[in-house]
Amino acid sequence: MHSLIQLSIVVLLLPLLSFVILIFFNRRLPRRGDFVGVGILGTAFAISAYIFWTVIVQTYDPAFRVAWDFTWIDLGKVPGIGHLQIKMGIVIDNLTAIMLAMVTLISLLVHLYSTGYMAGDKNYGRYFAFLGIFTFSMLGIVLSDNLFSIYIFWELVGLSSYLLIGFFFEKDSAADAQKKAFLANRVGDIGMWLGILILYSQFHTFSFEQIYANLAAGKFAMSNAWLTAAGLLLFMGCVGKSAQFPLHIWLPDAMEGPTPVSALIHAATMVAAGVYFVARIFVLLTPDALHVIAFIGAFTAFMAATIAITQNDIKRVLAYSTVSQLGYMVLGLGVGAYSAALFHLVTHAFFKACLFLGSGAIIHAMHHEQDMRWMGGLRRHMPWTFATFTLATLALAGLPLTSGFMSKDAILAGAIGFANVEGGGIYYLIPVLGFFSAMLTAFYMGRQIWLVFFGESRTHLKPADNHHHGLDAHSAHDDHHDDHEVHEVSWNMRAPLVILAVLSVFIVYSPNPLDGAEGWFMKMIKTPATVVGPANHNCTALHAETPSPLMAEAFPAVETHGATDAHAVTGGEHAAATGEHAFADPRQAEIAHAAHAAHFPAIYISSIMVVFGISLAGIVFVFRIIDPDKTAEAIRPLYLFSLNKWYWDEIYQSTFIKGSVLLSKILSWFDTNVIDGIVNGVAVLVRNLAFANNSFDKYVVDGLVNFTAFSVNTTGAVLRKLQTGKVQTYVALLLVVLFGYFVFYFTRLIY
Amino acid sequence: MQHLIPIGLNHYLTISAFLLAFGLFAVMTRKNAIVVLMGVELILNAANINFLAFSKYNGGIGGVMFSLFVIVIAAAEAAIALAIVINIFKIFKSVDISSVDTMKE
Amino acid sequence: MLSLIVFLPILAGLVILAVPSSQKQIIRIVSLLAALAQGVLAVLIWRAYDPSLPGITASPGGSPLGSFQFVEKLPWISLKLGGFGSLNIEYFLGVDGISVTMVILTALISAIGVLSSWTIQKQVKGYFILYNLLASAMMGCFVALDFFLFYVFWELMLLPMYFLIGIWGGPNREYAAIKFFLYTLFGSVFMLLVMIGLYFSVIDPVTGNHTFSLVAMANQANYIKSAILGPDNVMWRFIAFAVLFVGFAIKVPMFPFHTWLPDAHVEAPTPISVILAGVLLKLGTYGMMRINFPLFPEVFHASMYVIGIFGAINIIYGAFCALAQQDLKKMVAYSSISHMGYVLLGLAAGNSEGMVGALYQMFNHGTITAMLFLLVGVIYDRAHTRQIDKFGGLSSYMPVYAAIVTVAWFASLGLPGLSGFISEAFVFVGAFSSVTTRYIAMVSVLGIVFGAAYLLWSLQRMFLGKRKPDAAYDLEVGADGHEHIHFHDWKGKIDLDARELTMLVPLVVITIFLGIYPMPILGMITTSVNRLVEVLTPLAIR
Amino acid sequence: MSNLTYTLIFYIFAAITVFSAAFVVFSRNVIYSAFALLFTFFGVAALYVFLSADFIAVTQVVVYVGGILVLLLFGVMFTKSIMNTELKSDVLHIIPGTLILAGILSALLYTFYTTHTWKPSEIELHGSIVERIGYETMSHYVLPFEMVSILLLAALIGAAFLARFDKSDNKNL
Repeated sequence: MHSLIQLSIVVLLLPLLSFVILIFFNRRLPRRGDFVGVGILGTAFAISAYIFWTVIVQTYDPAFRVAWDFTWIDLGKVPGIGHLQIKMGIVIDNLTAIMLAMVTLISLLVHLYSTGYMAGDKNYGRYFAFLGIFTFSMLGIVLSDNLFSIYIFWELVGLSSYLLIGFFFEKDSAADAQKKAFLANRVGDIGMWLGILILYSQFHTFSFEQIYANLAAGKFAMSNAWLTAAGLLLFMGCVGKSAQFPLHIWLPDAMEGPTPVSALIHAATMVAAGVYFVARIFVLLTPDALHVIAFIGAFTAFMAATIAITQNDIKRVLAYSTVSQLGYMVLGLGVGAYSAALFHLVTHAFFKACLFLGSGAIIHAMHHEQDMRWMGGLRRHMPWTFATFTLATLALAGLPLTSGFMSKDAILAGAIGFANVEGGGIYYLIPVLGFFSAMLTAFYMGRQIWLVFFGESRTHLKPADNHHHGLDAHSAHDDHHDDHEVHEVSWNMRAPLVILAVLSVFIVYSPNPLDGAEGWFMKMIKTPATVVGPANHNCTALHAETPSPLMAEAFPAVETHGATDAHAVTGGEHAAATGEHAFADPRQAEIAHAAHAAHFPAIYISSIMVVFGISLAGIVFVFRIIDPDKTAEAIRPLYLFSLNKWYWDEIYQSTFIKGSVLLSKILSWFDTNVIDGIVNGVAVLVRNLAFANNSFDKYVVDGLVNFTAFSVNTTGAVLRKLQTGKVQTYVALLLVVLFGYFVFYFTRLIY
Repeated sequence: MQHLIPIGLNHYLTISAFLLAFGLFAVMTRKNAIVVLMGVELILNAANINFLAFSKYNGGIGGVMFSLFVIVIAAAEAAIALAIVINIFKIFKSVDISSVDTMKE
Repeated sequence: MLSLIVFLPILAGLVILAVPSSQKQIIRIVSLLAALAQGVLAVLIWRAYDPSLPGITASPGGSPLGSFQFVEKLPWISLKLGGFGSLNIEYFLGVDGISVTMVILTALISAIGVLSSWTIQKQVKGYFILYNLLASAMMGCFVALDFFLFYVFWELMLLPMYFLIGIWGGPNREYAAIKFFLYTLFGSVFMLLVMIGLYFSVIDPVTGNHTFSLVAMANQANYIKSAILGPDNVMWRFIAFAVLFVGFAIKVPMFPFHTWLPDAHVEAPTPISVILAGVLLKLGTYGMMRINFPLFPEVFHASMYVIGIFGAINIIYGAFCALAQQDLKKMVAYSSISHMGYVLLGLAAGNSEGMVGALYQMFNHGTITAMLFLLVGVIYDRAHTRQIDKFGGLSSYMPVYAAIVTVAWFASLGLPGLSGFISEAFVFVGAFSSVTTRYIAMVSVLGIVFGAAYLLWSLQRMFLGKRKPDAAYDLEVGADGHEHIHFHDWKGKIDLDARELTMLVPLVVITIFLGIYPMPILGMITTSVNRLVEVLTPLAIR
Repeated sequence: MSNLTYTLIFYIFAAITVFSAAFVVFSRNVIYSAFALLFTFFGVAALYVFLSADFIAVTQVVVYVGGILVLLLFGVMFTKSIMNTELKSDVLHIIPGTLILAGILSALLYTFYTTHTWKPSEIELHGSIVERIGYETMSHYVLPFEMVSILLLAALIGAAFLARFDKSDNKNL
């Protein structure tokens, strides 16, 4: 076993250990055991950092990959298949190493932050336990080398999300939100599960490596539509977990959880798992599937951004912004900007975590006030928070010199390239929606900054009846609640903000603030060669309509590669290690070229859009040149449409949820009345038959019986005389019979 | 007369038939329970004679053994029967079994 | 060994017979000891079981007993029936991978059932005698390899169950008991007919006589070609399969023969519900795997699609019905129906993955549903109601109970890391891999969502939020300033007491352990299931 | 012993047996019946000797004469006072009884004398068989033997129990 594997197993199991210790012993430990959680995560992060250092910094090889597996379930010699084993395993490549470090770092920071934010909660210890199981599951997703274990950890992540969203379970809204989140995720999961089943039914393995090897070798026996379906169904898992349209509805509601949880789970890691998963299965996505993915991503990005501009709850704005940014990543993957999407995943994780933790600090300082309309002027009271929040906001909006700029720009460039390659038309909708969303992002983030930190405090404007206090920690504080006592938060909440803000600066990722491709990240994460499409001769038909001169060159080379070498997947990466892009799939190569060409246009357009967005927000909300309320009134239908989140919740409520409940009632009625009715009806029928039978019995059969009884009675009256009760009479009778027998016997003997 | 001279199986059987018939008659007709018991003993003796006779003329020992057991069981039967008779006497103040007819109704 | 494990409870029942009925504690302890001894024997069997032997039927050229283990075979009844020839019934016990898991499950659930019966106060002696009789009969069913013997045990099970529901049940117990009785009797009458038909169609290769041995019956070479259920008689074989299937399906219970189950569960006392859901339902699917399918493989192969559809209906229909229930126990009962649908679906797949999943699901459903019913019993003991609406916010007041409920509920909805997931996953893997049931599997997957829906909804209504105004309990502020819960006329501990924990914790541990590392059970069953799949696959395809 | 003497002695004993048995049955006096029974038993015992079953004969004398008869006499004396004139035993069904007696006797005798299919074996029992009885009892017949002994024991205890002289009964007397 490679030493990195050993280390990664330790990293994986450490949070589980934290969970086990805290769930059972938190009440017996001092400080309810929060130091256990923080300490264990610190250790895990240290080890992850070492892994990161070894893999990324020391090895610096895009094709780096170590793997290890063990037999988990042995099904023996299965008829028709042969020896069937289900293996679990760990794979470490560059992406894993980066994700590992990112997840443990954010988790560590959130643990640390929570020691301040959650202090005094009655279930304080359990909170850290839940964070532990979440981190464990998330690391499991990151490290898995097969679909089955990813699915397992996927659901476990859903569970921990369920537990953490409903952490304040006494609030009905929290209980509703946790259920909604779990169910929405489940809907996504069944799609993912079906996708897994399609692949398994063909290859009888769950392992990525073997599935890809088999696909590359053209062993997929079903039609290509099934392969596209498999890709899309697997993508459904991502739709659920990464809150893509149409399953995005759970994420904003999930803000009912404690704010650090929102930072960890619903901004940085869990929702990114969907994107991570799509990246893992990227190579088996057919072009058709990728198109669908790209459109869903673009639509999600746009829709969420439009909703975010009208929300008043500070966390909800961030939640919709998360949905929107996740849409970007999915869009990126869909258009083939693989490394850009993952780059955005990482950068977004840091600055969005920073934003959420910052908003947590604000909420904490404002005594659980979440409505931005009643905030304002906080920059003077909370300078650290203000600084870090602003930096992260700029990164999210995508201003140059930030990490977000580089990653978003790379995605948009990819989108333009993609549209160019696909031949325009409707495909230009994708980059257009992307740029428009970028502008909206800048606008609503600008609005948030202006509303929260600038101007004067508007606490007093809040209508008295609108007071709503969460069941968050410190409800005792509300008694001596003073509006002017807004303080900067303590060090253990401030430190994470600073660290995350620093990680939002361009220099961490790339020396060139305008081009992420020059940084270590983009160099280490290369688009893997697809195993479907032209590389797979079964699938050539798919690409008959998009012939390319490059295809002819690439095709034979890869075919031999794929057929003989199980590592066909990494074939392209080996080539890439030499310094040049060498895409196995010509289409990918084309898009990469086009994206490269579109790099500078993208920069210009997006910068303009962002600056325009932020300025517009300033014009509207600070200088009030345009009155926001009047504008809203002027476009009221649109405003309401956005404020009510495009009415998705209502639509789902009235169709799926009401429909299900109604159907359940109908079926239950059917069960008790029809099916049981039939059963009881049969019983009644049988009973009536029995009654009919009974009357027959009474008059016909009973008549006979009575007659018999009568004759027996008469005979009995005669015979009764013989019943003297004297033994000897009986003996005499017995002997008479014996004698009779003798006589009978002898007469027979004689004649 | 040639029937009578060499003593054969039939002689014994005849005797046993007489004993059986007398025994049955006693059982059937006598009112005194003790005499009824005597009749039973006669029947048992008749059976024993048959056992031994067949045993002798068949060369087997089974009949002998069986008669031995019959004697033992007869002894047991006599003891129990007499005990019952004494009980009947206690209850009905009589050993007249024709008065013991509570089974009638 | 097997005789001992089968008849131990009856022995305990005899001992109880001699104990005066006032000595309730002794009666309970005797039962518990018997159950524990049974458990020890089950563990011994588990340890001594050789997982490399397949069982199911005699392999060509192998021992006529097949590779069954712990075999006990004695002539039992041999009747000369004049013109009908002779009736040879054997006392034939043995286990293979399919039954050994069920033996372990039965021993486990029996022991837990005894513990759960501790609260029974009415006619304790009679109760435990019947209970032990039931335990013996269940165990006997799983180890019997002679069809007649199986049938005897099967019928023997019916009677104590009838009385246990009919005497110790809830307000509507007579109706439920009679319904249960008639339904299952209806099934078993047909089984009897088929059994006799099979008897006259099968020849024991060793003795040349007709035989009831399931090992001989599972080998198609032993059939008389022209007999009533011989291979030539296609139509009768089809009818026999269908009739037998209905007989077992009633026990499963399969839609539309399921309506006895909710009634029986709602009326039955907690331990009987546990036994009913934990073991009895498994007998239906066990019977299919042991008798119905291997005896008529070609008919099975032709009807896989239909069985799969019924499985899917069970899954989804059960889930929807569960969603609509107000009575918690009824909801769990319908969830049982839904989960047994997975077993049917897995069996219908007809491949190793599906069958392994089905068998493993049988085991897991046994442990998980037992847990669910125990938990329902816990709250019913305290609050004397099971209406979901009468609770709310229990998490705050009964944290340990809530924690175990959460584990059980999530196990039931198939959360990875808990045993139910692996079996459901395998069922789907198998069903999807089989071309016949592929589309059925795609529809059935919806059951995962609806399963989660009704479980989470009930969890939310009972445990989350705050106390409802019309809840079945009151809140009191205790000496320590915290709010405490108070049930009317409940003197015991509010949260789980030691006895309840003793019942639940082993099940929780088993559920978690088997969810993480399923091989202790799967290792035993795979060889047998692979053999079964071989037997079931028609020669043409094989 | 000559053949004739042998025959004569047999007939004497046969006569004693049959006539005393008849006396047992037909006598009205119970005491007489009892004493006649004594002779019957002796006669039967003698016949046993003729049948080479000397051991059985001795047993017959010991058990019947020494045991059962004494018991019967006890019974007579318990239930009737000796001096009582009611020692006479009444009869019942005398006519059907006589008819049946005659019928059965004639039927049996008819059977014996008309049946020619008796097949006496070549081997007859000769001499003393005490030793064989001993062997057989302890080998072949050990189980019946034991069972009979248990039965006897049980019967004796039972008889003693049944006939015990209760104080309550005493008062009633």
